[in-house]
Amino acid sequence: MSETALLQNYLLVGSILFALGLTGFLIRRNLIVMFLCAEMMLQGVSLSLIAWGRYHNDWSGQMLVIFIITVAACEAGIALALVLALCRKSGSLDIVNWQNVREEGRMPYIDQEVPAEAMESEAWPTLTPAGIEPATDQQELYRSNV
Amino acid sequence: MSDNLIILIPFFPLLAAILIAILGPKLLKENSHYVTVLAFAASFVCSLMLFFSVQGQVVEEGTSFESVTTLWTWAAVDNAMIDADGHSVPFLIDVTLRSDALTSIMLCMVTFIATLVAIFGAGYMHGDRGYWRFFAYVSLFVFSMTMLVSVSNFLLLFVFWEAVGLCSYLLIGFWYHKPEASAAGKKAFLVNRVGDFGFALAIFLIWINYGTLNFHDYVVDGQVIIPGVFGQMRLGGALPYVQGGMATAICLLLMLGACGKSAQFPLHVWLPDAMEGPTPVSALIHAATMVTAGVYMVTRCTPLFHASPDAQVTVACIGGFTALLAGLIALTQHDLKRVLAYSTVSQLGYMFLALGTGSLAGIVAGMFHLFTHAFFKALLFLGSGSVMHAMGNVIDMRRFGGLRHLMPWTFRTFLVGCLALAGIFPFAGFWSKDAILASVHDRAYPGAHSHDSQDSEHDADHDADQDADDHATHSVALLSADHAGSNQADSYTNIYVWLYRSACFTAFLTAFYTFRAFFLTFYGPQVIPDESGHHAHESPPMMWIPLAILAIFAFLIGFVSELDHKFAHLLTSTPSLAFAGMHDTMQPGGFHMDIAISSSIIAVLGIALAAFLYLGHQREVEAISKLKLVAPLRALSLNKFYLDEIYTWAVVKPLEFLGIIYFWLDRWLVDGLVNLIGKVPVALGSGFRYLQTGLLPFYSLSMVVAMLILLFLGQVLWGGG
Amino acid sequence: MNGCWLLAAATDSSSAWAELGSKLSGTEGRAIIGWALAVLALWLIGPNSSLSRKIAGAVFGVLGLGVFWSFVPAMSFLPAESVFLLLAGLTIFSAVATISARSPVYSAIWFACSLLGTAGLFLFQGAQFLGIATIAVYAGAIVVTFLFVLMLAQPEGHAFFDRVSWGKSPRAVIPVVTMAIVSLIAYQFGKSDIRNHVKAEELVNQTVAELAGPDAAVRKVVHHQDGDVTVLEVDVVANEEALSKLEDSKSELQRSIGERIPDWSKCVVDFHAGTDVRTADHVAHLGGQLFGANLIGVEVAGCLLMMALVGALVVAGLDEEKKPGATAR
Amino acid sequence: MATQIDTILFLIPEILVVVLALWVIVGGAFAPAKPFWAALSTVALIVALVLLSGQKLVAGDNGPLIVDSLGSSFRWIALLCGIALTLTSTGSGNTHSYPERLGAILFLLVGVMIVASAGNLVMLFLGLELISIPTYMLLYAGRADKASAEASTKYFFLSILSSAFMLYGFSMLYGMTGSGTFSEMQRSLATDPSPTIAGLSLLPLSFMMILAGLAFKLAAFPFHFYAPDVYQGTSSLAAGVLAVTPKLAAVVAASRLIAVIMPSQQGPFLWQVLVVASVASMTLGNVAALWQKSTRRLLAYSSIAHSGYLLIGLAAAVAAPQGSGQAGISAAVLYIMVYAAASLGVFAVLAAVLGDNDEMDDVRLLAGLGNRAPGQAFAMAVFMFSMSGIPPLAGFWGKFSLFKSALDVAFEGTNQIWFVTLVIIAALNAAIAAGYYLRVIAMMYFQDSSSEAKTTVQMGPAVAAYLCMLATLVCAFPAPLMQQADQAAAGLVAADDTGSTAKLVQVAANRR
Repeated sequence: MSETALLQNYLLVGSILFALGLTGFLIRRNLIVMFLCAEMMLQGVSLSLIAWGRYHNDWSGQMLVIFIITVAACEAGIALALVLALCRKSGSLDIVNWQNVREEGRMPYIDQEVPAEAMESEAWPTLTPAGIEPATDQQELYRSNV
Repeated sequence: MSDNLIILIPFFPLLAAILIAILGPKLLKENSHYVTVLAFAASFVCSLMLFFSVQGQVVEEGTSFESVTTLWTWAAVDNAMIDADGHSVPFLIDVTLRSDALTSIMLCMVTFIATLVAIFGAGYMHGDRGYWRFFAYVSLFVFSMTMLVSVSNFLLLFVFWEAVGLCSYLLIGFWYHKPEASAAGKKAFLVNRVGDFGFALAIFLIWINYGTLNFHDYVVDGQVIIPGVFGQMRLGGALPYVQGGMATAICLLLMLGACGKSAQFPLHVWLPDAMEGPTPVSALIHAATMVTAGVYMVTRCTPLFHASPDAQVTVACIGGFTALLAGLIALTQHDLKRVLAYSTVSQLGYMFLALGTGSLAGIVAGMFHLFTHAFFKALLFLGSGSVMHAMGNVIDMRRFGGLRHLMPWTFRTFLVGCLALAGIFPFAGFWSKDAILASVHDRAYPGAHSHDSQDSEHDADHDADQDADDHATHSVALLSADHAGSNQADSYTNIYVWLYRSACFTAFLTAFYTFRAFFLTFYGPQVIPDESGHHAHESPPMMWIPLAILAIFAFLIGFVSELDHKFAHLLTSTPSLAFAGMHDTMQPGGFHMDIAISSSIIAVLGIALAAFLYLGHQREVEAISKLKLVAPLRALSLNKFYLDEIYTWAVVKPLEFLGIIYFWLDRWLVDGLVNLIGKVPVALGSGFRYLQTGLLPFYSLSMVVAMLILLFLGQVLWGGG
Repeated sequence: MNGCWLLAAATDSSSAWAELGSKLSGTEGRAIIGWALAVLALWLIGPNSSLSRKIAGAVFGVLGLGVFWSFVPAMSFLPAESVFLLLAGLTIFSAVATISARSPVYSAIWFACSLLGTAGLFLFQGAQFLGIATIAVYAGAIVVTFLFVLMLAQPEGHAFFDRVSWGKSPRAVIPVVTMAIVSLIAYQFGKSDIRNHVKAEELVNQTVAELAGPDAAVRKVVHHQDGDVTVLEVDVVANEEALSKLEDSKSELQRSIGERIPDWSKCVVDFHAGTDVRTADHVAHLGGQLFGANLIGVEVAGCLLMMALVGALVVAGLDEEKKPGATAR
Repeated sequence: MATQIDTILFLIPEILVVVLALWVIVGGAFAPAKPFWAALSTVALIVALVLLSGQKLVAGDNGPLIVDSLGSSFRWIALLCGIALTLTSTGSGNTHSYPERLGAILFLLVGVMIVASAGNLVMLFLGLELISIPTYMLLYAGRADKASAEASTKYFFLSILSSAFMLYGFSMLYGMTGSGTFSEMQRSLATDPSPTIAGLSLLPLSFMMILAGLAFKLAAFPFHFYAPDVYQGTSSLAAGVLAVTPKLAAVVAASRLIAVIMPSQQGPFLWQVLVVASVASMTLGNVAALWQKSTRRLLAYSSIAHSGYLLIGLAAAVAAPQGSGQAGISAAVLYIMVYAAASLGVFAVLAAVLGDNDEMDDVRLLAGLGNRAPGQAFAMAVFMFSMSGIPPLAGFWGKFSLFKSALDVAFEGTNQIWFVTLVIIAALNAAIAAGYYLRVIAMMYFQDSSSEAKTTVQMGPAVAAYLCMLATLVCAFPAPLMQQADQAAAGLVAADDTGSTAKLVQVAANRR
């Protein structure tokens, strides 16, 4: 199989992965999804590096990918802690919550219209109740999901 | 010996500044002035010794003399630039001081005035909260100024140029609790920065074109390694000066720097505001130190300007226009210090006009005026300070008057200063102003003087004898230069004719406004403002004795210097003035009897008009105009009134009107432009601020978009890659 | 320019259409079409789109991918090609699903799928260790941890901000920007000498396969122009015998290349003996590289992990200690 | 090929600092006494400096490291900055998690030192990450309130985005050259005009992407957006860290990657982009700073402007003909030294004066500082004057040599209009910058503070500020510094025929 053809195919996949990750990073608002999209960009980079390494018959590409994975793990650790801290402070994972430090006099971005929840018409099976209905434990209902 | 002297002169003020800064707040306090005065006096003595040593050397060695003292290497890079021949030129900045005629004259003047101002200041500032701070600043200021005139490198010149600006900022804003004072300090600093920007660019252009920033040749083992900008190799004609557009660009940028520091149109706006500082500071800034820096720099760079007639005529025009403008504005001012401030601007314009003639006579005249002006302007400012001191810091001329009996010493010395400024024979101002007018006249009517004036013919012969050998050696260069220059020069002659006329008119204005201020202050009924309390009195001897000394000098210095053209001969021994291309414009100090007489008449006319309008009559005008409304009787008064009115409407009002127009032009157009320059960045900033939304995805999108746009520009538009 | 073109279209529509066709099938045209299709697809496949829009988006996406793939040569060996296409398709589909899934939990799971695809692609390239490491580290550790955090932070599973972007314009602008990068890179592959190169490489491959059979494999082909002569340097992993056989058939190969590729009518082929990283002891070599030449890098990575650990502890732990009363929710 | 004992010996200062960092982090858990750990770190950093100065720079096979005077200069600067930062750290931010923060600073210094001597892409990448990861934590930990959480978030996400870009650029550069080692990359690009796959010209894209990563570290246009928000939201110490250390790394990495490896093939594209970025950065930074009321935000904009200045040097180095690009790099090195001293000093003064009240950073809080804390106010004034480039202070020399290098390029060839415009705009910018620097000085000296209460000056940051002031004042005599920068750059760019002029300067030195 032609090495050049292989290389070009891989580079194309890599660039698409990189661009999709970038798209997600820019479009999405969920902190965790943004981070995953950044990781996807790194995957695109890794694919091109591997392809080039194979093409050049050289180890540096793979070395760099190994270290990219390591660094990604480090960043994931920090991101995890940071996301938790942010979530505790603002109550949600929305990045738009974090625009308080900005140029004086500049209006913040506020969602003009919040889309309605797309309700799926869910048809749950109904069963005829048998026996005595158990007493609901109020404490259980309102307990934290954590 | 001159090596040590040139180091000692700036050293004393620096030492004083450091001593006062360290010991001032705790130890010296009210005695700080001793240190400063002693240091300045020592500096002055050294300057005098240097002066005589230079003079001796000049006599001994012939026409051109310089001596360069190197202290240490400040900045050095091995391979700073590759020149046209492929040799790499090292970048080397030594801290070097030079002693030549120009420097020694400037040093004497600066240190002398500074000494007297310091003595005066000790009396004036007595009891001020920041007494020691004042003297520390003044010492630093004088140190910077002495260094400015004695360094031998453009970069160092720039450094002390900035240092002088900084000190002036500190001194003008000395009473920083007054909002006007701190605003004025800021204004001075910022306007100066605009000029400095030009100067900095000029320095870079010089570096690019000449490969060095040194004035002198860099010599190792008797061999010239890096020829300096004003070194013997270039002055002697062995290496060319850059000509054409580049020369003009350098000179105009230098001129921008000089405009900032020497308060020339359109950067003169800071100087009148700088009156907010203590009066001794005004005297120091206006007479001896800061404003003279621009004139000094242009004089020092004469060879550069010589290479560009366009730049010279620009200098002359700026100078002439500033002189006229400031003179007209000064007519209508009520504030005594402001009148003097505008007169300083006007006189500086005169100096630039002279420098702009491009002839040796003109340059000598300009420097000569700088020299004499320092004495009488210091005198006038200190005099006004003395008045201010007595009047409880009131300086508005409408609120006091008739002080001649109250303050006899101030009155007498002030009169001397006024006469000198107006240019009355034989006061100092007369000689220098006449020299300027003569040089402009020569430039405007080339060849006229040899027919008109026997006297000047005689002088020219006299000079020719002394410089016979020079003429012989350079006669060929002289002829060719003359020939080449004549075509160029002719096209500008008309401009110089108009400049000459405007200069004559300015002379009239000078005499008029000077004496208007004088009469308003010292004549008429005695009026004393409330602020002075009941003890308005003559200033203490510590203040009037410097005035008296300055008055003596203002009276004598012009005459003494002009005697036998001593000043001119000494000054022309400065290397940058005594070079081959300059000798075609020799014959310095041509004394023109006709011009002298006509200018004297003009000055006397101005004084007479001022006397006529302001010596007593003025109040009558008001009184009569009031009477006319109430009871239109008293024919005698009425007649007088008509006469006055005619004079008023025919002469004073148009002039006042013109003055007002110029004042408003100044206030709105020029200040407005300057403010506009200040506002553009601010407006731009608000645009950029708009992008800082605080929204992270927006930031990242902007980053990516901008990156791709840059890539696109680079790939498609600039066709790179 | 455009106006002229429109005028021509009005007067002589058939030739104008032909011109348009040739323009669009040219390299620039295809790059732009692919770009536009991809942008359209991403615009349609938003988290909040209806099913019909998503399907339309998927169609456009496939068309766009097809256009992009027209820039790169198809690979010759069919089964391998299909495996590659399968893995690439899985990766790209999962990636699109990641950025367009409405629920972040689904996003994370799709991301894990995309990682599986990537790992497969790594394996396909012969990078076994990295394939496994990707699955172990990413899919096994990172994604699972994030799923855990997601459950912790957003237990209800969906929130309005997962369905909208920050305003209307970004959804239209961002795909334009990002797909430009893909289009730019794909466009680079459309250059004539790369096409020629690939053609020549196929010929070389064929020749080697015919002559030496399974004994030899072409490692790498590089070409450069020497005046008007094209020099092809071929690295072959082969024994002495096969190499000499190849040397003998060189002139015929050169002739056939010259015939097939008009630009390269003068052509010189040089065979060199090459090596291959994809040996049996691949992982051993990798380890040797990692702990030999890159030992310092490993140490630095150790520091990095240490710092990340401490940093995560500090960032996560600070708040609670500062305000002991506050609970997690 | 395997790592040799020489390489380990070469890394002794780094190893010392890493050990120190671990000690601080682990030991700090048991005895969290600020002064002790700060003193220990300072002493250890000085020891590392001594060790570093004892090293002989022997070129040779040093594995993934480059041993040259550029690297060693930056290691010096990193350690010196480390001393200032360590001292500053005692005053800024709350006492909580102090040992961890100190350890983070030390790790970050190691990162800078690794970048300074990195010889391949792997080391460069790891070094840059070793700077970033402690920074994420430092940005958050000093204050741990909403603002600092926001600052940390912004920096974190934009930083991973930019490092993804940089890595993509690395991958393309690697592909184009076929090697991950700088020296071989340079050789490959210089000798082979059509590298590997003919005509696949990914180099411009690669350059832009690498620039994205490095310019983000520099906070240069168009990657500057985070800077104002992040500086404002974090503590003085973290802002000081952010203002200096990533820039140091970016300058040295850019000198190695962009100025040396890239320029041979790329025509005018590279330096044109750099010139545009430079002009935009300094103009934007300066004009936006005129509006600011928050001190740290103002300083952020000022740091953007300074990045613009640094880019002048890089642009000049790239645009200069082959082998003569050292003037630009030397100027950039000089500038970053001078900038680091002033910038660290400013933040040290802020830390000394404000203490752990990091959320208060209105410029008006500095009013009357001239009376309340005269020493600190004077130091601040010196830094402000230096940054605005008033001669003869250090900042002036930095600007001077940058302008000189740009003008040299301008008058050497066909690029005249670009570089002359660049210098004019830069000079105008210096005038604009004076406006806001002067405002701070005026605020300190010419305005009375609202409260007459005497400010308590924090000991550690105050000492740091004085040290930085000393450095700034000493740099007013820049000859040795210039020589050092020149030497550093000369090691990087192979300059031809330097003998004659070196001799000349030698003669001149001997004469005195």
